[in-house]
Amino acid sequence: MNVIVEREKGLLELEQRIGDLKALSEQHPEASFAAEIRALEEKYASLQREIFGNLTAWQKVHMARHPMRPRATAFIAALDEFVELHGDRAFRDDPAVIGGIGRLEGRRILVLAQQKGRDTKENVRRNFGMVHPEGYRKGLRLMRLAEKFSLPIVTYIDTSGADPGIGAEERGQSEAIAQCILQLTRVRVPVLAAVIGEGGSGGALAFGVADRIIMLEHSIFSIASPEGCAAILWKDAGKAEEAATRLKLTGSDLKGLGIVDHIVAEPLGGAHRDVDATVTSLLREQASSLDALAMLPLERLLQERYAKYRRIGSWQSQSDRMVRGAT
Amino acid sequence: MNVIVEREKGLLELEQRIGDLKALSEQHPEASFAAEIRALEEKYASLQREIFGNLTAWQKVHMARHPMRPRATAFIAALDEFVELHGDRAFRDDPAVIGGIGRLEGRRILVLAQQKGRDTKENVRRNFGMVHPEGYRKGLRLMRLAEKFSLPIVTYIDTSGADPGIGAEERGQSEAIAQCILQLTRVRVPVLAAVIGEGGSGGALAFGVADRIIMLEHSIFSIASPEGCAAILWKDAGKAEEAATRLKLTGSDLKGLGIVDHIVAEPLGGAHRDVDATVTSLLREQASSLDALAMLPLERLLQERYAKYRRIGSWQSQSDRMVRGAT
Amino acid sequence: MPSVADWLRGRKRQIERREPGLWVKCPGCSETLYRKDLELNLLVCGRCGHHFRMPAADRIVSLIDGEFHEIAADLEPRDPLQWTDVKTYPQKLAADREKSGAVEAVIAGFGSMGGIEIGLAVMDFFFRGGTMGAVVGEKIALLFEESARRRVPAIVCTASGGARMEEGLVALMQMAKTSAALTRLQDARLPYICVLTDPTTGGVSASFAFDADVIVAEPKAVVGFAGRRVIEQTIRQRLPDDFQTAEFLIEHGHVDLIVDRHQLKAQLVQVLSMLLPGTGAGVPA
Amino acid sequence: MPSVADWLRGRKRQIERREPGLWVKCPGCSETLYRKDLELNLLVCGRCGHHFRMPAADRIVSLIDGEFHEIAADLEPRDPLQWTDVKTYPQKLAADREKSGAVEAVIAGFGSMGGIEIGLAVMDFFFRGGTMGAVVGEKIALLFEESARRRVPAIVCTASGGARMEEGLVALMQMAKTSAALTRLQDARLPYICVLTDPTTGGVSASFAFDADVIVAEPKAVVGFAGRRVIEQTIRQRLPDDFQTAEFLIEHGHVDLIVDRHQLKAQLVQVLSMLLPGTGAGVPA
Ligand SMILES: [Zn+2]
Ligand SMILES: [Zn+2]
Repeated sequence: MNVIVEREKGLLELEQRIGDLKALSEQHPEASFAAEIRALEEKYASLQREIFGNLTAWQKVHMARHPMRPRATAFIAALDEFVELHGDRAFRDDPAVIGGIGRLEGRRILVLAQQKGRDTKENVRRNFGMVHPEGYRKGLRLMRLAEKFSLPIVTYIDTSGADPGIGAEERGQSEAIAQCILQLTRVRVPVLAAVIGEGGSGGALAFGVADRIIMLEHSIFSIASPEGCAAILWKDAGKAEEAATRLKLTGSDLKGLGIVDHIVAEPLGGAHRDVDATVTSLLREQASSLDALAMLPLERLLQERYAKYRRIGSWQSQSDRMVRGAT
Repeated sequence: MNVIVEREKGLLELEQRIGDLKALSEQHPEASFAAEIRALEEKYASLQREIFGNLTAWQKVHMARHPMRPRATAFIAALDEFVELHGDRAFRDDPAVIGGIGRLEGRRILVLAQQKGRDTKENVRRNFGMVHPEGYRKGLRLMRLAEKFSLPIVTYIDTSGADPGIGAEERGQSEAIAQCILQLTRVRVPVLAAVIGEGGSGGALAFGVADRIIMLEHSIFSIASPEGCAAILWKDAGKAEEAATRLKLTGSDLKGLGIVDHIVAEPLGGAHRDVDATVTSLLREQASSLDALAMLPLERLLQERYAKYRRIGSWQSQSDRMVRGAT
Repeated sequence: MPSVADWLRGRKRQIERREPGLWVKCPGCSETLYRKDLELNLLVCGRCGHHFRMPAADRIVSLIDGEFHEIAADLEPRDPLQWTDVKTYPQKLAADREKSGAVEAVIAGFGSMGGIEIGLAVMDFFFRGGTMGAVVGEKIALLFEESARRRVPAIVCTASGGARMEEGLVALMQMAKTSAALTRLQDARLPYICVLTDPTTGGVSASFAFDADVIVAEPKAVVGFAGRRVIEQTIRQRLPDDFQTAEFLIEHGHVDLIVDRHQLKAQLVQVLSMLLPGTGAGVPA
Repeated sequence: MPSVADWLRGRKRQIERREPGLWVKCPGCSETLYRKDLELNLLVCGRCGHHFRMPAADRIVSLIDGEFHEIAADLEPRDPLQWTDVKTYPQKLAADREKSGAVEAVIAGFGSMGGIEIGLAVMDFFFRGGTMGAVVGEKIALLFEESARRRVPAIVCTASGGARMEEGLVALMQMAKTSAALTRLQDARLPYICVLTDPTTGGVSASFAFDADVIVAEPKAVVGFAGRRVIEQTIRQRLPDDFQTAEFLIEHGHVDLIVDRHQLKAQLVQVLSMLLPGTGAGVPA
């Protein structure tokens, strides 16, 4: 049960009533429904603010998982051009990963995306966005292509995690993710990651090591799902909401921790309420981030990337309680 | 039916009779079998010369396929030390390929070998030396390891060809072989190949692109099996013997064509008649070839490798019938 | 280097020598097609989309903007093994030359495609089944080396039964020769695109074909290492119809794109335009 | 940097604080073993060969010739998320420190092994299940950087339940931090060997563990990305017993070697001696 979908029901009912009244008022121009419509619209706006004005972490988890949330394909479709490139050249083309070359407002880029389905049929085909080793290896191949042809890498992160199945383990899920992370730490082109929905665990991080990380306002990026975390640490799945709060998985939390660079605002009610506006905002932010990264000489870019990851995480010394590190 | 095994039967019978007589003569020192023994031994030696003194191409094909012929493991066992390294890090450890690091008379090397079985059980496990894509990818991984740590690559070739099955095609047999060939043309360490049995087609060549190629005297290296060639070009499998002759697949033929560099003599009767002597001879040749290659500056080595392969194959020009190329 | 006019004269000869007959039956839908219509439609069945095998000269005309500067056009095979089976190798070569109008199983050269200068080699299944001997190997190797020298990308359209048996191990070694030459292009960080057309197997698929940066296949093209019959004989069972087709390959992760012949040129131009720095779509470098 | 004597003092404290009891039951063969004997046998069951999990300090003593110079020994975790579940994170750390005698889930440092100077990090499953937070990430990263600086190979023995949940995304990012540091060692073309011990999963297996040049596993060690229970819940069926074991991994191509603990040191020395130029077997570089 998605808590956002639940809360949206009252809104959808109001929308319906407003629509009906407007239709009626067109059919009967003699009658005046203006006051009633205005009252409903005010109620709608206030309900919307009430529901979405200040989302909790738990609500953001559900917004990130909303079935209508725009997928990577929505952003890719808005590129100037895009050619999908398939396959890991060894085992299988993983439909949970979309990769290819494209142009973002005139800038040549290589795209790597985790792709959930927009409906049940696509979800089955895309394995609900849970990537297999061959999907990560397709990514690795394309990272190397990007490096060879000096294409900045633009990733879209949207997965509850890497596929946790028998085949994935047999084919080396660990190795596949490890190689992607390693490659992104050293790849000699700018890397720009955007978390657009769920960023779940190492399976998300495999495409998430980047010079700059952008998050959509209601997306999340987490070491584990709140449910999994609650089951492990509280031994009580009912504590998922508390876990969500404590995990600091929202964009603003993660910006505070120095991990995320930019938050792109979503329309009131979430990205799915106005996909075009969301797409436009994210692409604009991506374009300006790419331009900023393109300004840096390559060696400087790589040094800064190294320093950035080298810095994450702090500690204290046993003897003098001296505090070190940035976060 | 192996034509060498067939012809060996008379020899084995004689060996048996000589052995029996010798035993008898030890049991009965009073009787003198010396003359008879000497006669039989002379007959044996003359039969041996008759059978093996001048093997035809077809006989060499069968010598190369002899069930008792020493496999790669025989040569690897004679290294100073050897540590087998397993796996392609992605799908499977292919038992038809043995790879690892070792020391050949004091020289650090990386070994890559195609391995047939020494008996039915091992043949089943090793897939009769027919390599799957994951075997070539294990090879590719180890070639990169060799390059990283400046280990000369020493290969042993002994396969009727790459595995021609469904799984092999599904997992990209072509791509796997292509990547090995490409990598060997450019790898920045010396490469030394030894054909010890059957060198069959692209599946053998995947480990056979080298600065120097050594062939055991009765090994073969061929674009296709004589049987396959006969079936395709004559549409008559009965022409296999003729195909074997025409294909120029023996060491001396290939040395003449400028493809093979050294032939290592085998004991009369073939490598399996004296495995230790064969192993010693090959290792000695490998050691001296490695020393010769080690003398070359790396860039010179790579230039010569390039020039060598660039030169193989000749043509004539349509207009002036001018003949070009080395072979 | 022969002039464009020379090259076109050769091409015309090839086209004129095609097997006669006004009508062709489509293997895809059994429709009887008028040959002229079929040729005007890039040898694609207008009814079911079946892609007929395409002679190299037609393919070049379909991809190159205007002039095509062929290289090494006058190379002819020698006979390194003095080969004879039911015929001699020179007899076979002469017969194929007569039948197809081609002098070898590949044409290589330079031209522009959508305004982008490229090196292009196209293999021809109608000459010795597109097999690779010393001449094919030489022309492919020259294409890679010369593309690197000119700093232009290379495209190879494959169609091949593999290494040419009549040239024995010399033919097999062309796999290494072409691969070595390819490293020159790779070191120059220039794009290499392979277009797999029906059929591509053996020594060609297992060398330069699958080493490309981007691999495109034509619909339903059969591509693999081992031939279908060899596999069926080995495993003693019938293979599914789609085995080794382009569609099978893309599902198993081996090709980047399947592109209809009518979109091929535009698609190649688009990919190159994004791999080459400093080019807008379709704008010369 | 603490002196060897300091380090040994710490090690003794860890060994003394081990859970008490003179006898241990072997999970492999159910034999009851005398703890002292087991410890003298490198925590390997003398009867069935079962490899017990080994505290980091014991492992270091079993691999290093003599002196071990620990680095960053005094780093202790902070609490970036101010974490609380049924206990606070600092409470959990204190409890583990008390129980195991260790201050964190990894010990890193330098010493010689069979005469070869190496950097060595050993993870400790007895501290927070070997999970990787900022301190573990920092020590592993320092090991790689410092090994590159000293121009010596690095060995890491892993034992980890993955990234440490109580440090949230900061812990996950240690996967990137350790990987970035590893590139320094790779660029210096120095060997890095990973020894996978029971258990190694999640954020550790999916970062520096599987990036090694040579990957060794202890017999029957369980290594994978997802935990067994998670997979069973997802697929709703019981997994085979050997799933994710070292033997399963080697068959599927993921590890180079399975090495018994008694041979581990000799095997590592042999591999290093062949990867390092200018060394005879067992001879210092
Ligand atoms: Zn048709
Ligand atoms: Zn036991």
